[in-house]
Amino acid sequence: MQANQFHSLAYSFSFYLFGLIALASAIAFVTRKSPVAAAMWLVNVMFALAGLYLMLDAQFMATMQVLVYTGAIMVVFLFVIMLLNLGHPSDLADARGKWPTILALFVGLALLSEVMALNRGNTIERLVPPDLAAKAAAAAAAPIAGGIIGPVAAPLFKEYLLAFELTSVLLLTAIVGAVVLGRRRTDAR
Amino acid sequence: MTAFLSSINYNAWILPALLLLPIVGALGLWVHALLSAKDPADKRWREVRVLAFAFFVVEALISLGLWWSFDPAAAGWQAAVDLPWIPQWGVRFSVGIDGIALTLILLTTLMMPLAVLGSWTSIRTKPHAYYTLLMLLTVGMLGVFVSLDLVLFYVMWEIMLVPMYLVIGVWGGERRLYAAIKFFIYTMLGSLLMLVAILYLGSAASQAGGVPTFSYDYILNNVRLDPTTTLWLFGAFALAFAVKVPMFPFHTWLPDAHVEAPTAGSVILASIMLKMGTFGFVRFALPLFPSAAMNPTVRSLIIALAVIGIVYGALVALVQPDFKKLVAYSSVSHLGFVMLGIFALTTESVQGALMVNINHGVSTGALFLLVGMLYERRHTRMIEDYGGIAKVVPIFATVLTIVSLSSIGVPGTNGFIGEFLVLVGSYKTQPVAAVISATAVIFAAAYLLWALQRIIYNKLSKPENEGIKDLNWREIGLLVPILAAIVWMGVYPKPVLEKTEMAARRLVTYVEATSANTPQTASNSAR
Amino acid sequence: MNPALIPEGAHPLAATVARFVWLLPLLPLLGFLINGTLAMLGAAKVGPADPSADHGHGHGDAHAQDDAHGHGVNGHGAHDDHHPPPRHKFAGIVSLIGPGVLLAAFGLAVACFLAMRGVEMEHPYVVTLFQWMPVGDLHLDASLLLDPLSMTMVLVVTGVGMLIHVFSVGYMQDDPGYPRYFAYLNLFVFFMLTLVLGASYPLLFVGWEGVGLCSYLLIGFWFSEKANADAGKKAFIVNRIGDFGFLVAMFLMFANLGTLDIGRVAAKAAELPFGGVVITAMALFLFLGCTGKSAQIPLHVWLPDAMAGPTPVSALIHAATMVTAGVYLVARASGIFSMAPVAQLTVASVGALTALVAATIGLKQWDIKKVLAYSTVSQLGYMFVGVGVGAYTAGIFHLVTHAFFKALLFLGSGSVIFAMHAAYHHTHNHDDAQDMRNMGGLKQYMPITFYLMWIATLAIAGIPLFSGFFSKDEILASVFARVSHSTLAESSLLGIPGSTVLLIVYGIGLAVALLTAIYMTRMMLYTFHGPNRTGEGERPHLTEAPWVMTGPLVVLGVLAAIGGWINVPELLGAIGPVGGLEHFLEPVVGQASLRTTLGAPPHVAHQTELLLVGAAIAIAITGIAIAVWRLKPAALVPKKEAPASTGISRVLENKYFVDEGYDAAFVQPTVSVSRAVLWKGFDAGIIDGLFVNGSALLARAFGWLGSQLQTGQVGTYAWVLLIGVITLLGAFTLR
Amino acid sequence: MLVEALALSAVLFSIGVIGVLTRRNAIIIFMCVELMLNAVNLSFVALSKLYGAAGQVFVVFTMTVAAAEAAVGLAIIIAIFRHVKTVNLQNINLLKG
Repeated sequence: MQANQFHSLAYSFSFYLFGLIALASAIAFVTRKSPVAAAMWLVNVMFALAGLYLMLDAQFMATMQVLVYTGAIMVVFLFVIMLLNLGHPSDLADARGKWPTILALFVGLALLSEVMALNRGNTIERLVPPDLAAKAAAAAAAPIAGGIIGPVAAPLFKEYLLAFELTSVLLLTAIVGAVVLGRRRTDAR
Repeated sequence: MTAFLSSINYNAWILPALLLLPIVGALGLWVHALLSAKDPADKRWREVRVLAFAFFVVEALISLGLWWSFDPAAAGWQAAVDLPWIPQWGVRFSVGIDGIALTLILLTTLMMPLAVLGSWTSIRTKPHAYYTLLMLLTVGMLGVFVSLDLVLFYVMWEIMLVPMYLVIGVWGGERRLYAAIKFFIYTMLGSLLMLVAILYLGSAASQAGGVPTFSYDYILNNVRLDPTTTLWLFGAFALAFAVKVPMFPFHTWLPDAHVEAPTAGSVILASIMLKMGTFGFVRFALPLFPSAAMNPTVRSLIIALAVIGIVYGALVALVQPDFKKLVAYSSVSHLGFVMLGIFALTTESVQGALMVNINHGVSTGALFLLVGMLYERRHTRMIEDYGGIAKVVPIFATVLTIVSLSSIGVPGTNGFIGEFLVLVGSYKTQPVAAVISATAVIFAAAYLLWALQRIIYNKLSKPENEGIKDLNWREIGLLVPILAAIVWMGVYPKPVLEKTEMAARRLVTYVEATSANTPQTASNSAR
Repeated sequence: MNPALIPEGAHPLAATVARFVWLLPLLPLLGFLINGTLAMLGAAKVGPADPSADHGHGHGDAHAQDDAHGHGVNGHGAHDDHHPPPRHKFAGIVSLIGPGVLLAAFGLAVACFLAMRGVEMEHPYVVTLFQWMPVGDLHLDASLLLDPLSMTMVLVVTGVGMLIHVFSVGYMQDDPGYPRYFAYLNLFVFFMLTLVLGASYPLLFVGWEGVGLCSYLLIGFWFSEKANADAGKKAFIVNRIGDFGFLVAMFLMFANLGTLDIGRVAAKAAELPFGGVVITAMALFLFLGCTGKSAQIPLHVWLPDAMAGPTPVSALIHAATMVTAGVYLVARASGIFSMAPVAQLTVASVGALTALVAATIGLKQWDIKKVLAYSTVSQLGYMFVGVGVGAYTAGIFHLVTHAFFKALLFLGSGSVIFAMHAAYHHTHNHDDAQDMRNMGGLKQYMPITFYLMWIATLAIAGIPLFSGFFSKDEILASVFARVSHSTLAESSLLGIPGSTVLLIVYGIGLAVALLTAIYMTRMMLYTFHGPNRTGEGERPHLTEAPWVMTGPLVVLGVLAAIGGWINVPELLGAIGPVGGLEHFLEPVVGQASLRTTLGAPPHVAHQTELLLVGAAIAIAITGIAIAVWRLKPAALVPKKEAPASTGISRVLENKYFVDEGYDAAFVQPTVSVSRAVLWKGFDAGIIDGLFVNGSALLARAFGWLGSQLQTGQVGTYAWVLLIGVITLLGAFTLR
Repeated sequence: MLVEALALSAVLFSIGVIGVLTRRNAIIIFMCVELMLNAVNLSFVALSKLYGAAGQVFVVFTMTVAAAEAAVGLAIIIAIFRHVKTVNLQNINLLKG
């Protein structure tokens, strides 16, 4: 990446900082036994990611990340954990044995190395054609026309309108489904 | 008649109307089902059968006009209609008929009312569903005969399958589920390969012309393929059709399906659905891939299978204890004649094959109707449970004798004309096959007459057979047209023959010419 | 010779009554339709609207019709009621229509014949009714061909047929299936006329199979007896084996000659290489058809069984007309046969062999109809010898005279059986009314029948001046004449020179003449002479049949006596016009005959001929003498007291065990192989079991294996999924 | 920074995978899935700097789907919990046919 002209040291520092927070919180998240603790660590990951989004010029996404993920989804998770009263010790001892964990680590590492390998080498070259990189750099340097929302909103309501509308149907279905599933049946069983 | 038909512009709407009408009829039955939901069950099935019968009579009557509006001397498709359907893929609602399709369409529309009459009193459960399925089946069957677009053809081909599956599976005999699933999977297996071949042809056609198309005519005239591909595509089509025919050794679904199906199902299966296979060979497999079909190895293989089917079907029929199964195996034998006639590829043999097609539809359909009538009275299909019943049911015995004779191919009945033409024509190109097949005249007489003797002749030894009632007026009425057809086509087959002559002759000359040249060429002279 | 060259309207017959020739088959067809309708109306009880309902009732109805068909005069049925049942309600109109249409047809035939006498019949008269099968190169018309040969056959069929119809009015009077019987009989005449008048081989084949069908229906007329139904079926199937040959012959014609028209085939056949493979195969396959229809070895087995039908049927179909169709066919296809001497020798040899075998069997039969049946087979063999050696006129001549005397014999035996049956009926005796051991001394009870049957016997034995003498002698003379100087003598059969074959055939012919005289005399002696073995109670009831039955017998008796006059040999030129039939048939078969005899009429020295005739007469008289001398009717005992025969008699009585042999060699193996190997083994076992259900089983097995992977543990699924992802990604990475 | 963002995304994703594989608590596994979704979102956002805002549009969709999934999934978990009184997946094998 030769885009160092707009990368101040502070920028880089913040970037790595958020990255490290995300990483550390994620590791903490998977290792916590208590669901509540895990959830809190996950919230932390999401906040860090929101910061990264901000730094990647996706301000709208950063907002959404905080609002939707941390604000809505994770709250739901916490509600459910509380609702089911999952603080019980028998539920806490939920990790698998030693060998499965080691194996899982290997699998994760293998996956990681494979993804990295795919990102490296000629794969990334193919992914990022040179002129596109230059164009992107220029675009990034120029002030964004139409504010922050415009570039996201335009394709969303033009090109992807149908998909967007379909997601609304999906949400409706999910709402109905959640209500039906969550309802305590009085008639049957 | 012709003037009247042209004054109402008959040819322009008849084919879509024939396809649409059963759908309307099905909707009508649905409405009736809703309206009569509160009625007692007894009243409902009595009403709905009348409605269905009236509907099929109307369908038959309007289709009859084709007989006069069809011009046997004209070369192209007749009564053709061509509408866009799925423009993105170049699929069109393209229909039209030639002489071969004409005879089969009329066979279909005329057999359907008789099939309904045949199940007049036996279908009492879920009558609306039953008759609706028969109507949808009619759409599929007619659709297959009229389609000039490969995708449309395939859709119709599959539409046909589902109602028959349900008819067997719901209203069938004891082992109906086994038979229905066997029938479905067997036929499906073949037709899926055909779908692949159709898609391949479509893409080849798109490449050749630049626009996506599945048009039969276009593919016939413009698609050139290398010999290996042709062989594979022919194989895919041929398998689908061979299962449907059914050719030996793909025939084992047939006895089960026939035996378990209700009477109307058996009649439709035998009269019409088996003809789809042979029709497919004549319309698609041969003209589209002449070089593959006339490849000496392929051709001898198919002829060998046809001949084996003829003799084998007859021999196996000989020892069946179940009369319905006997008739089913006799179908294998008869359809072998059709295949022999088609692949012997002389004008006489192809004409004969088309004739056998129709004859088998009439005679075997009638045999199944008669078995159904007997079954309704005694609730057994086993030959050994009968004997000597000619005494108590003389009308039935007379009709059964006449129909059996037609099936045997006794001169003066329709059966003779077809078999004779097939054999005489086949001998010119396939002498050995023709001579071996001719032995079937002996076996056919043996199995049918033996069965006939054990059913209607001999001593009336079983007391439970003494109370069998003879045919009633409805049954006599439904058999009379069949008997008339048997005699008419046996004595004066010319009207039928002349309808199919042009198509048969073109097929022969076209396939001969194209297979004699390099495999890739397809002359424009066809159609 | 080529009929196609003469347009229909230009033929001299077109202006005569012969243009109504299409009425000939139409009249019996009309009779069939009317009688058939009456039969249905009489027998039918239309069922209730809902056939499945109300099952199990109606036993009373069933019994009302119980004896509807089982009742006959053949003596096998059990009859409990003393009084004859009331006649069929349509009996009157049926008795009018059944023989009536035949009478009309006969009248028309006679008119046609007279018209034909008046014109030159160089070309056959072909009447095209409509296009039948216009397909490709095959231009088949429904057209009738009237020439002297078919005229002769038409006269025989309608004439003898009419007499037998009249006889049937009496014979079948009490049968509940009376209209059905006449319907079948009319239908038979229709098909027989189609056979003889058909102008193309396929149309001839229509008649050919049609008469077979009627034969099937009439043999099984009393179908409630399994034996009768069996016999009918056997006749049809054996005939179909022959028909297979006929079909193949037609394939050969169409493939090699391009036509199936009788006249064109004859013309084109002459262009094929003489004695070549094609023409020989054609002739041999045609002859296979003939062996089926005319009951020649090896397909002779059905005819004796066919005696299960009513006796007039045996007379009409199984003696006078249908079984002679093979002879007619050979004569009709003389253009083909004369081109293939090997086939001709085969025809003659098979004919001779059949004649001999049947005659020997006839020596030991006890059933009066069986004797006549084997006699028929034997005489048919004679006819084939005639047409086989190219003496078509001789063959046809014997066909005509045989029709007279054999119809007479059968009707006579029918009259005997009728009387026997009536007698047994009165006394409730269930003995066999057809067994000669139960007869004896009937001449005093039925003198008319007795005298007439002796006339026929003398005719068939070949006693001079009776009809059989002329025809039989002509056949033997023709064989002898062709031993030298003919195409037959020059060719060979299975390595044996043709002249030797012909000499053997001639020898067999003489032997058969001797045997014929013996067994016919035996039949007459046992039936009419000696003491009566019927039984005390029955004897008073034995009477001559009514006039409606004896009338036709008398007419046939006259014909059997003087029928030979239609073709008197030169030798006896003094007693009538020489070679009448010969001249009449000359346009049809003359050319073919001459081809066999190398262009010159056969010639035998006068001296030799006299010698041959003398020998034949001597043999006939010897035969009768031997029979009278050796057989002792008085020593016979009734059937139920007769001991089982042994040795050669047993073999002959059981017809050389041919039926049993065929059953063991063909029928049983076919059925058991079809059942055990083809159906149970191959169809249900291999195709359906192994392939169809086997593949279904395989799919199910895989499905079961797959289902074992489903532990229900989501964690396991996640593991499997991820390992899959890693593998896939690895494949991408390591590529 | 693109490469670093992508790398982080990969690492987070792998951590999510390890979580799914090692944990048995249905809710935590669910949360691991959410983590994986977030990792993917990060890739989308990072790459949207190169390819334009379409990537962010996809993130919107992902979030929507994640929300829907959370709603339905948690509802299912509650429903199951009512039956078997546990969220430990080892004790749940309703999927076994």
